[in-house]
Amino acid sequence: MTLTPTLRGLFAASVAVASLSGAAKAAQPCIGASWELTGALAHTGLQIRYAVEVAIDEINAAGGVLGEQLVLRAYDDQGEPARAVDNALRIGEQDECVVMLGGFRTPNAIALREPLDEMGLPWVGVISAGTRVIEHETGENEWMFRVSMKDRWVAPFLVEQAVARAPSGRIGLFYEATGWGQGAVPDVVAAAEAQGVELVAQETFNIADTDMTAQLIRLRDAGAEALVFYGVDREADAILRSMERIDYRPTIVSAWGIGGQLGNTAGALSEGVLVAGTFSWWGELEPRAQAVLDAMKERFNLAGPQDLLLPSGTANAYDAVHIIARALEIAGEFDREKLRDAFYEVRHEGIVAVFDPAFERTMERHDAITPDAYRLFAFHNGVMLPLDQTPFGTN
Amino acid sequence: MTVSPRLAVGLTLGIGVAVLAFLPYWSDVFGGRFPTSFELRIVLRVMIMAIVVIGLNVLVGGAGLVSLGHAALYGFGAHVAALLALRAGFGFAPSLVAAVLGTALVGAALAYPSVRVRGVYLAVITIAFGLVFVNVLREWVSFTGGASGLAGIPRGEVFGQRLSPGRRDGFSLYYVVLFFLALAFVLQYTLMYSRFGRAMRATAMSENAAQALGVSVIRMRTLAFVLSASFAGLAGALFTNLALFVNYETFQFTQSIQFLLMTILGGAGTLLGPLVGTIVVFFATVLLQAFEEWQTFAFGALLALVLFVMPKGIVGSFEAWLASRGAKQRMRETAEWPHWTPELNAVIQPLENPPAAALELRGLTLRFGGLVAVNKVDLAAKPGAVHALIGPNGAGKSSVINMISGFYTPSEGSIRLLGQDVTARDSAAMAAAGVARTFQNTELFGAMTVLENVMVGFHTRYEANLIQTLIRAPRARWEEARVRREAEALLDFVGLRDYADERAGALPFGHQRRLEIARALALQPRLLLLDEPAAGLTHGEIEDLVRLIRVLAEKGLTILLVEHHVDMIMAVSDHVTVLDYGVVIASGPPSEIQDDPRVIEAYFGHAAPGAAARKAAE
Amino acid sequence: MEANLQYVLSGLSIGGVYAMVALGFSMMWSVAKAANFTHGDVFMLGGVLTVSLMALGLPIWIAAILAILIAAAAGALIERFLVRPFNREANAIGWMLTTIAIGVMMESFGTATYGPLPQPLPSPLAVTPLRFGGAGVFPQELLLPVVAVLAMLGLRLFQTRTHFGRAIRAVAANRVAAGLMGIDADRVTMVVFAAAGGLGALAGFLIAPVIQASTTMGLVIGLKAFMIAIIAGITNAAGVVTMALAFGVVERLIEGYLSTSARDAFGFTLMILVLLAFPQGVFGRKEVSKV
Amino acid sequence: MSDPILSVSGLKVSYGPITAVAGVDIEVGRGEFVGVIGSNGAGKSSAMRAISGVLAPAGGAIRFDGADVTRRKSHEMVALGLAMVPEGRMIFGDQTVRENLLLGGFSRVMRSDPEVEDDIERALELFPRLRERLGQMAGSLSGGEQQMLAIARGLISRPKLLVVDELSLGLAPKILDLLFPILADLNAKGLSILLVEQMASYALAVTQRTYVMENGRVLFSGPSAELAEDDRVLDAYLGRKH
Repeated sequence: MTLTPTLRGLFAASVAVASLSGAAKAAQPCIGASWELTGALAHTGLQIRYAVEVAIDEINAAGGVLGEQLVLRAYDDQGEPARAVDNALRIGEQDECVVMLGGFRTPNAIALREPLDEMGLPWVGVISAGTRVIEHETGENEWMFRVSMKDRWVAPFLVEQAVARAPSGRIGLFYEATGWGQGAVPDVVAAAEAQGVELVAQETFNIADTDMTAQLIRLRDAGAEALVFYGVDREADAILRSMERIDYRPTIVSAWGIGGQLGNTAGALSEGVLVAGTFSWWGELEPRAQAVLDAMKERFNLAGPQDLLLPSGTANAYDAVHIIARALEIAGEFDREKLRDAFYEVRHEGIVAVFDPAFERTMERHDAITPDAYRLFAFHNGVMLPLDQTPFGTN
Repeated sequence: MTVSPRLAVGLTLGIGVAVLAFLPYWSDVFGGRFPTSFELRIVLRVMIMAIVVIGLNVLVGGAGLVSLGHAALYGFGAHVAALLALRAGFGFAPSLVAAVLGTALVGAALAYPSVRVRGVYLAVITIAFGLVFVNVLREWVSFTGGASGLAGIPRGEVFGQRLSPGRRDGFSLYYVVLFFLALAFVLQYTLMYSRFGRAMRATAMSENAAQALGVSVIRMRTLAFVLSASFAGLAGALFTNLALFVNYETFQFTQSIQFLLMTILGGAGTLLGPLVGTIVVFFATVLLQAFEEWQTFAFGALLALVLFVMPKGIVGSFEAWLASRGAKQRMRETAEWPHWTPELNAVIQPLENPPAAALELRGLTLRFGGLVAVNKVDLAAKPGAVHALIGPNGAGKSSVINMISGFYTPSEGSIRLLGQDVTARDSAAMAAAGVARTFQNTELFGAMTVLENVMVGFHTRYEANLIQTLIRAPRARWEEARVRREAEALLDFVGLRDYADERAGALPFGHQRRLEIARALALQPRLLLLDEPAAGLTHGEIEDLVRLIRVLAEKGLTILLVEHHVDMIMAVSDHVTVLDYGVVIASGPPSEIQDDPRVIEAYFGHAAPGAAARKAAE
Repeated sequence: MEANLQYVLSGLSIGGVYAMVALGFSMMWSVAKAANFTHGDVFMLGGVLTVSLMALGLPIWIAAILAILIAAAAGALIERFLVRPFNREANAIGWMLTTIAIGVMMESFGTATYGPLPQPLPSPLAVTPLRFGGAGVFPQELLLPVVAVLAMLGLRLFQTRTHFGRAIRAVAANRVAAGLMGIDADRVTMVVFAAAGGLGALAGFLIAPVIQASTTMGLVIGLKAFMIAIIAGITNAAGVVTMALAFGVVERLIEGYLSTSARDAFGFTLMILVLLAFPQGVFGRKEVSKV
Repeated sequence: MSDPILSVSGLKVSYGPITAVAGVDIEVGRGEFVGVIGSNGAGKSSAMRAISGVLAPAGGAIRFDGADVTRRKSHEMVALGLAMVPEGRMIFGDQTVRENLLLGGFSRVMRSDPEVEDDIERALELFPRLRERLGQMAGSLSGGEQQMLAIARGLISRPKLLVVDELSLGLAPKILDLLFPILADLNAKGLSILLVEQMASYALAVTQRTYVMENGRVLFSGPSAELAEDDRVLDAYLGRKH
């Protein structure tokens, strides 16, 4: 074929030119973000932004980082991985931000692996808890960090808490059919096995389903007394109503997907639902956290904790921005590679946990929050409180 | 003025490929940072989507079928490529080919429903298909990774180069995608402006007329679905190589809507529409990010606005505007007709050994439920004769024509054509056997040109296959040129040569009738059925029509004529059969029929007025 | 046994929602031969507007009635400005996309103002469930299939017993002939769209206490209801309601015996197969093609 | 005619590029019975559809009962007093005979006009066969009965002018012998009628004046009695040169 040499030449040329223009440039003092601002999960992006902006305001008010004011460049990915990648490139190549924050969905984070590697752009997740976001099958993760929970660590925690509340020790798994829910299954199964616990049934539900009675009947018939739950407020509400229909009341021990909205919609039915997380804005707060809450209320016209539907996510995001700022100071310039290396040096006392250091060089410890900072929260009188402020036990 | 499609495609291709090929090197020439990997990725994404939309345009704009599940076909290709690369270690080229072929097969399966249902029913089936596909992807975790998707897909290689999308490692993927986009664009042109594309568009505009010209509607729909799916599969495989991660979320219902929107917004059925539509819609979604939580609203508003203002799409409206200007600029000349030219000897050839009867009906009967529309009709038409079939409204004339042309299946009786039994064949088979027809309410392919209309009539006489046609092999070119010559000769014959590139739907009515006859003649028929050809014509036009029919009969063509204009029947026919209430009430030469009291009664009512009664008595 | 009873109860409940929305599609299709894809969003208005109006301090009944009236007005406006101008043309894709576009606008307007999260709509009938052995259902849920069947019967009575109802049937059968009777077919069509909108909003209002009122609640239900109407034979109201209730139960049975998460895959495949077996819908009448 | 009930001048009707009616003048006097005859495709029905508001004319003017009604819709024309018995009858097959009759007086019934029942009674007297079928679905009627119903239905709106389009379509002569005299009778009682008919002999026998149409134009017109003796009519039908 006569075309072949021509194409070969063209390719070779393109590679040559590309390597010429590949020289590193200083990044801008901006924090990029790709999360959902429209659609059914729009509140996830919008609410995390509250915490991020408040943190950035604090830092800028104190003189910024390395004498520069930080700016936020947030884009909507509509929950679609390909758009998240579009946004990452926009942040990395057009805006030339020094770092990027992640959003709600695990698949969107997984889709970013390659592009982040190619751009050499540090990424910090603040919600999506999928294990594979940080622990890549390749065994290598240079650029992705997280200040949130990790499903592989959450699972043993949830199983342990559920078993403690099931007199017979028989527990069930009930999860949403999404990347997050499905991704958690192996972790939960492994955790149950490790703890010698019988997982009597596994059931799934679809996003936006409104009637889970059939699954609950099967869980009941299997004898599950406590349920490890992966899902979010809307479906949890449907499940509580379905439980009410058939008068079946196992204890629900949920991963962090449930936020404050459940108390609003399910009312009394939410009483006693347990949720794992890193933080709650309800109840008595330490002074620094109270100040953050006040700042968010002030700036975004919030009524109070009831408007913060992702309590852990917002708190994580707040800490993440501060960790980034510290790391930049350590790096000494707006350089992505130096920022990444500085992440391993950062020590910071956040509102969620004490990060000492924030990250370590093992892939496993690209997660800043370790299981000892995981907490259980419980719904009581329609609000989600730290467990020890409720009648449902202590952490 | 009108731009020829060939020129438009050539220009777009030349300029487009040059600009896009140069784009990555923009900053090397002009300095600055443009384009960053972000901008290049956006261009890549637009190019990939444009390939899907070109495919969808073949389906929607070509075959007139709506698919609201195209994202699933795109996703199918993406997943085939991803799974083969990830699990079977396939390289770029083999996984791409497998994705195209696999998706084409799915397309063939999807075509099946279109045979039975269409319109909104077909749309529902394609919606359901898309939803099932997404559901399966999400739930078959062990195979597709579920919502976590397939990650870590290895980069493919072409000519030993890793396919890279951006600055860091070169632009090889960019050029590969550009190549395939250009290919898809060219194939769209060679398809749409080939006999297959014409036949496809013909089935969309009038199933009946297409069938009557021997074009199998089922085959054309299947072809359209298969090709459309192939494009989607190709784009899917390219997307996989760009994203290196696939999960179902990219291929959901909203994406199908967006593809359809791109198609309609650009202008369904136009060559440039898919490109324009994809660019506009995609950039709109990027630019509308400025509206933050209002962006979806802004998108909907933009969409509604464009659909209101430009229902034909951007390119379609522009073309219509160009055409409207063109119409004012040039007056076309209607030539005298019929105009016999020597070229026509190749098209209309006399029979060598004509049998005694060209058409023979025996006891032909048609029942609809309890109603007998045609009752034991016998009729024999001699070769080269003009045989008229007349009768009052509702007498069953059209039913007879519809049975002979295969649109209705006779309840009883037989139809013999040139001595061969052809009873109960379908319309395309009747066309193949040599029966051509026109329709009472002219069924032209309105959005096609006059010349294209006639060329559809030649569909069954081509020999070049699909591949030869798409790559414009010499044989296909030669054949196309021959058909064009013969079609032009036919237009000459009916005096419409000067209108060849005019839209058929824009012709004055009389010209539409002539065109329909020319198109029917393109089949090289042995029997021509004319269903009320004079309805709506002026006196002068009817006289011309009479001459045309006589010329055709002299050339040995048998003609069965259904007509109300009795003066015309008397002038043109050799034999007249009169139907009333589905029964033959008289049959004979026109002069006899004219004074037959039964005929007068059938037309006038039994209380014949004085004049008629007197005539009858004479 | 308990589980089977539960499947039927739950199925009838969701089937009732499908039925009311599908009935609206059927009504609109009958008079205008048009599929109005904003209908799912009009359904959403019933729930979301009631909650919003209650937040302004209106009592629930006033809020619900206002929401239904607003939805009816929306239905009428959609007919006047989206369906009527496009219906004159053969280009069916155009208005299909236009109604989809307006649907997108309605939903995103709601999401931007009302918020993306579901809000509760309290109802005394959604507090204490009725229990049948181990199965159970809220009275509110049983209301849905009952109202759907009543709506269908009411519609039939209205169409056979009242003069205006007969005019609706006349318009559905033959617009030209209806015009020659002195019936303003456009106005009748508009009234039917308004009624369908009101009915959809009523369904949204009735189901909201069970599923919470959210701006995204209309998308899937609207799409499914439309598909159900099509496979039932969209002009046959009784057939549409029957199919909707049956489909609701079938969905639950699929969840019970085959797979919860692959419910839609099975359900939609079933729809495709049914439509292939009955191209005009199960209860639909065959249209005779003309040459 | 000093004050015609209907006066059509220069009427044009086209379907896209196809011209069906190319400039037609027709007049119907008050109380007059006028026929329009011509072979199929002559444009008669298209003209009637324009007059009754089913189609918008492409040109020309229509005056009815002293007012310009050129672009009025069909339901407005009914309100003004023009009723049409359409070609092909167009009865509502899935409604009963009685319901069809009520629909004929749609706006009167909506106003609860008490005299509607009387009018229905009168229509049933005119067509006793309909009385026997009153509760039956109209779709189950024979062709002739359907045509009776279509006429009866047209009368319920109390029209000033009744337009009848192709009365004879698909009907046996026996039925026509029954129907035409009824029209004549209605006219005798004062109703203006415009009858479009292919079966010229019937039309010429009952009407007072007739227009002969061909190719979208009026060829000639005159008193029906004269035209009945005029060879040109039959020639126009049978294609004999004159």
